[in-house]
Amino acid sequence: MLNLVIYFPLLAAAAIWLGCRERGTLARSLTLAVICLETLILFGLAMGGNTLSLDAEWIADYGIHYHLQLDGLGLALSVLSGGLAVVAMLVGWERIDRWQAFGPLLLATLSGMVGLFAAYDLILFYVFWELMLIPMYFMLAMWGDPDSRRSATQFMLVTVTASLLMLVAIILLFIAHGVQTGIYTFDYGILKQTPLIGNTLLSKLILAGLLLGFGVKVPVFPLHFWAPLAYRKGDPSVIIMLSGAMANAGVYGLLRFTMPLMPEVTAAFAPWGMAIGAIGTLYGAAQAIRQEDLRGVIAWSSISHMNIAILALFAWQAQALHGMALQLLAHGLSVAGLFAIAALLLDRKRDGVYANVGGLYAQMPKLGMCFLFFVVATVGMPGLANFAGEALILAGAISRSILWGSVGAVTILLSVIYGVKVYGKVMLGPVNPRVPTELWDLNSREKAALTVLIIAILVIGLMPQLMIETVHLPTAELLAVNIDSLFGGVHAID
Amino acid sequence: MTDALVTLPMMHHLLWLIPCAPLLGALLIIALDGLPTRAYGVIANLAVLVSALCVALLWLSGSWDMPVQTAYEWMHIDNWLLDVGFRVDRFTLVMASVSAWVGLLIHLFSTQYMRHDFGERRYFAYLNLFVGGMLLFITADNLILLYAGWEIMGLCSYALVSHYYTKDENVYAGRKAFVTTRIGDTALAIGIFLCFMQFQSLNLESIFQAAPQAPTGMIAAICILFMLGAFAKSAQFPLHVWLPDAMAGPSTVSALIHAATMITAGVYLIARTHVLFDLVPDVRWWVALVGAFTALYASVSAIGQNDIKRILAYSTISQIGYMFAALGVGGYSLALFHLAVHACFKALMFMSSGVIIEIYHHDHDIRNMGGLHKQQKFLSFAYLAGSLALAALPLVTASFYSKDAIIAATYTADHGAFLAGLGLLGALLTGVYSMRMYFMVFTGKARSEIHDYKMTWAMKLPLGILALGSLCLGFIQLPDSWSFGPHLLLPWLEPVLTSVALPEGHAGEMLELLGAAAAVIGILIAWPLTKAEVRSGRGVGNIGFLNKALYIDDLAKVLVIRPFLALCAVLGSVIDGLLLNGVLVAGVRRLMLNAAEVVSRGQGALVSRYVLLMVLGLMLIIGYLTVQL
Amino acid sequence: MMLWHFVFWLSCAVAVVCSASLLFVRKPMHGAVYLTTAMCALALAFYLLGAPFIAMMQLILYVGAIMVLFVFVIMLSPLQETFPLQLQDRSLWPGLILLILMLLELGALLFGGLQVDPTTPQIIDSKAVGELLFGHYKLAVEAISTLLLAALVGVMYFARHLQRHQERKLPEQQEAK
Amino acid sequence: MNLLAVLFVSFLLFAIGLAVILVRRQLLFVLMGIEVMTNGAVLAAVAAGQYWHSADGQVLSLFMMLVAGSELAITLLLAMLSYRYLKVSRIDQMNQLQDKLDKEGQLL
Repeated sequence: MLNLVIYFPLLAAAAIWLGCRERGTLARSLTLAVICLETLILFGLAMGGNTLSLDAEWIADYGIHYHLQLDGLGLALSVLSGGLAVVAMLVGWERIDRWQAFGPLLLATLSGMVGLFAAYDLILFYVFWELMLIPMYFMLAMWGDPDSRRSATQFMLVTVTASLLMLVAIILLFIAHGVQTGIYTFDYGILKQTPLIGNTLLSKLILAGLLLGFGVKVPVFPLHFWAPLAYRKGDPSVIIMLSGAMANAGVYGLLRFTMPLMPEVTAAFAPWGMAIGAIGTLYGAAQAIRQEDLRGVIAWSSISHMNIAILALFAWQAQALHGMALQLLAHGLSVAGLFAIAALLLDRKRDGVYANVGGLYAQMPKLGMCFLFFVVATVGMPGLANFAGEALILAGAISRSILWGSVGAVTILLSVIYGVKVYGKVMLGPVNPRVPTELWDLNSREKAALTVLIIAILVIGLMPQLMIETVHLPTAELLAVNIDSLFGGVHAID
Repeated sequence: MTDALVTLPMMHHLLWLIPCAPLLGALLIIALDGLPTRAYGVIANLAVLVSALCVALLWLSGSWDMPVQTAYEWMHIDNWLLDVGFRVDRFTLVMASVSAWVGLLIHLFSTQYMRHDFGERRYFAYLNLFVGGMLLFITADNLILLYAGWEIMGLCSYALVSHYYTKDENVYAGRKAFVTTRIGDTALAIGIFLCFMQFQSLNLESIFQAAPQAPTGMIAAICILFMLGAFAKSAQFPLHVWLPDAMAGPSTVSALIHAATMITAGVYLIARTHVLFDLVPDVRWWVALVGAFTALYASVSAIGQNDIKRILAYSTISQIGYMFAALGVGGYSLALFHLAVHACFKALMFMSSGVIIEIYHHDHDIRNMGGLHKQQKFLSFAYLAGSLALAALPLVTASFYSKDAIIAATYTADHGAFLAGLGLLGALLTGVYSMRMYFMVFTGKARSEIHDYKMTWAMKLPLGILALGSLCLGFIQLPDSWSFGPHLLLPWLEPVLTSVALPEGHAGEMLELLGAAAAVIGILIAWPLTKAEVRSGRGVGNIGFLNKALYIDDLAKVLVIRPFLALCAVLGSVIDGLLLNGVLVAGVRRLMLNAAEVVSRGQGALVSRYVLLMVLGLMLIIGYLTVQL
Repeated sequence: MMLWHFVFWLSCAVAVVCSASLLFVRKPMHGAVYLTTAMCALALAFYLLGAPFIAMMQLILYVGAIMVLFVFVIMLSPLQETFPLQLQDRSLWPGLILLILMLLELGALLFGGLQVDPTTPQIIDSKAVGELLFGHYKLAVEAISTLLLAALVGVMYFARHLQRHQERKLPEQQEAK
Repeated sequence: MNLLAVLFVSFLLFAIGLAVILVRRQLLFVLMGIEVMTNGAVLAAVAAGQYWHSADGQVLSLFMMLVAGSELAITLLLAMLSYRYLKVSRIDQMNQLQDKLDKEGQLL
């Protein structure tokens, strides 16, 4: 079953690529069918609530296992990825050309993501990580604004560099663990049993490598420089996947591979990590306020929200970690909603630059309401998904460090500034004379895409307990790494 | 008191309907597409009616001692035990009644007032959501749910203030309202998280029980944060700047914001968490100071306004200031009393002002009005009732009983004379501006064309009820020092909200007299003032200092907003522009290019050079072998 | 034995001298002739070393196939220019100097410290070679044969290119006329 | 037989071939130089094989010849094509694949 959910999209991608050379519409329908099926299967598994696992020797000489384990957290994130892929397809239905190429790439990325969330071996994780990234480059470069090539190349260079650093860190970890215990293995299950002891230079290097490798993807505050450009220039459908689903992989990696594998050094870093998360959150929000176009605002808001997750991660505390899981889902949904709005505006030949929009609500009230809904979700309105995540994160973070938790909480204020500003500039105000008068409101396909997101956001927001229970087991397992004893340093810097 | 007129044990299970009926109403209005426009108004009215009836049932059944209902578990992680739960006590019940019933009247009024207006469906959805948010806020039994209601109100204020969204300034006003109150929300949120950190619980009851054992510093921090939250929501100095601008929305929205919901939420918040505030009287004193100062400041500003709605806005700020003054000296029930009274006359005045503005063809300037009394008798009397209540005319209006008690109560606090002085001065000015407004609008000759406006029963009924309330609500609680008359409210609230000791004997009588005198003098000043203004065409409204409300708003723009935006810009250009993209990205790029150039020149596609290098390599290898062997 | 030494070293000398003359000849055709001579001389040397099979192969493959190819190409190539040696080209010197240095090192390496017993050459006939070839090295033989096949395909591909080029050229020339 | 002397001859051949490549930069001469080098290597292989009384040397040299043959078949044809298409006969003129960067770092 596990192999099926991982490789089904990949095989389908190959089949579609080979089978639909010239038939774009067929490829589009098939891709949608495959993604829907995959998402439904994943959703069914998630509802089942069991942890799937599979363990086999792979490359015995180096202790590399073919070890897969998909638990509640991984399943939730996988379902999110699948759902976002559906939304990305629906909002790009007419705009994206050459589906015979786009569909397989999307499927391959999806396959990589599901595999990554399931991988229980570091090398396997790395393989899926790359499988996820490389199709993304092509999607970024070949679709999107005319000048998206450059940003895509930058994305590729940065992420590849980062993932190489990550690979080096993984190998160093392998060696360090081997030296410490005598067991040379990449298997996460085994590594987890005997975490790396001590705050040595080597473990610091490993942590740095992992932080850089995963942090770029998140993107963590000073490593975010590639993101605004890529988010702004790429096709919104692609960006839905990139920002909504793929960014989660970075946080997921940090969650899995830092604290549990080397608690001491990570705990020593944790105050700094919280500081980075809090400052990054504010910085992202402050930059979002400055932007002059819709996609720029969304990009920065996404950066801001992902940094809250980093704040939670390094707080390493029950509420914060559960909140982080919720936040990943909520951020994925809400940012996907915003980018979907951007995509729909792009379908109507509006690029979202403030000078070219304004007063669109008069023509498109339904789109406006959906837009407002996503903005409101993004700013953390109680009852919607993001609030559940943010409240838990901030409560947890404040319990751990009053200073950084409070600094992070200022995002409550800043997010609303950019949120209502962008909504007002795009949708409200006097009708911009440059806006053509024959814009159509949502059609049924667009409604379907947005409704999926809205319902998901509402359900998670009103009944977060469902999600909390789904992710509770893995989170509790992670929290078994008790760092309270290691956490002396945090209060010291308050 | 506990004898129930109607026994309804089911009431405990219907608590959820109080906030949820309007919320569901809003949802229905959004979800149901294609109904005739009137139907949305009906749905909205019915939804609020349901919760108003629920509140009434609570009264009738006499179940005001802590019915608690837990709907479902919202989030539960370790000790973060968060239910969607509702709780009602005596104090909550009063507040919920005000919100629900005044809200209902405003809804009823809106069905006529907003007829053929623009975006009716949207308007009613938000209106319902607004009332729902407020009731959620009131009935919540834990801090997060309370915060949820609080935030929903913020959103609705944004949406409703910028209801006429085609004008940039309206959109800006909505944004300003949302953002400014959000400053307070942030403080409140941090306060809530601190509460959680300290008490490991979010439930109000358990927090109140554990509070006395908590360290004072922490309680003080939490109280300060809550206080900031309340100040922003209730538009207290200096976070009041959003309220005058928020007049951009329809008048009924202003009525709702000022009377029944959002503005009063701050007062309710502090009263609700009074257990914490009682522990730190020093912090609480600051509440009183800010309240009293705001009361005076806003009255001064109100005098200088010409826009009828802005006058009302400043009057609200001022009246809420009195409530905060009461809260700050521990007179929670007094604040609640004044809140209820204020809700009546303020809703009345705002709704009437909406009609007035329609009549004068959307001109807000009172200098262009006048002479309306002859055309609209009913409106004139209703408005007069409201104005007199605002001015607190002794004996006959309700706010005489509520406001003067507050002024008297402030006298007992530290530096009480100063606080009471601020309050008395404010009361004097209140009389001036409130009656100036009435005289300018209704008396004299018409200074511009008066349109016909026919008020139907759906408009007259709410106005009538509210006018009656403005005049008579005070009779349920005559001053303590009076041996006769009913004393219903404060003793009844005593179990929940401790009342404050009023000054005894001489000082008390003095204050009472002074308060009454201030109101009367204010009203008396207003008449000649208005006469002079009408005659000369120039009056207090032309004093720029007053008209701009002491330039606080512009000051905020210069001191806060611009520096903040500049900071954002500087941070962005330094960190992203210079460091990351300038140094890092461009630097790496430069490095790579240079390296590529060097390497590229090195290879140059010259076969002979490759051979040369090969020979060199061979030579080195052989040389190595030679040395080794 | 004396005769063996004489003939062997003579053939070696011929090979070296003929190869060295490649450095100086002007016409490619002359170079090809010198190279053929050198290869024949080497074939003789192989024979004398006791490897008759390789000696024959040297004749068949090198002289019979490769050199014929060379000659074909020289004859087919359109430009019949001569290429004099240009020693005055400065860029040649570093290479030559390095080469001489390398030779010196080689000399030092070979005659410096190595002690190798002289042996008399024994004949290892084609049978032994064949057994080894199709026994131990059979995989390598397969690889080589694949390589040859690839070369064959490659050559055919390029040759078609050549043909098409000529065909394209012909009409142009006719038009020019 | 003195192995070292034979090896020296083979090295000499190799060096001469290298010298030809270095000095004569015409394609045909370069190819001839390569052949000389290969021959030197073949000689070394045969001599070493004979010294150890093993047929491996001969097998190796046979392989070398075959490889040299196939290599030459292709390169000669390429040489001919380069005469025809590029009109060059000197290897240092054959630098069409050289990297040329403009100021912005893009390949021209």
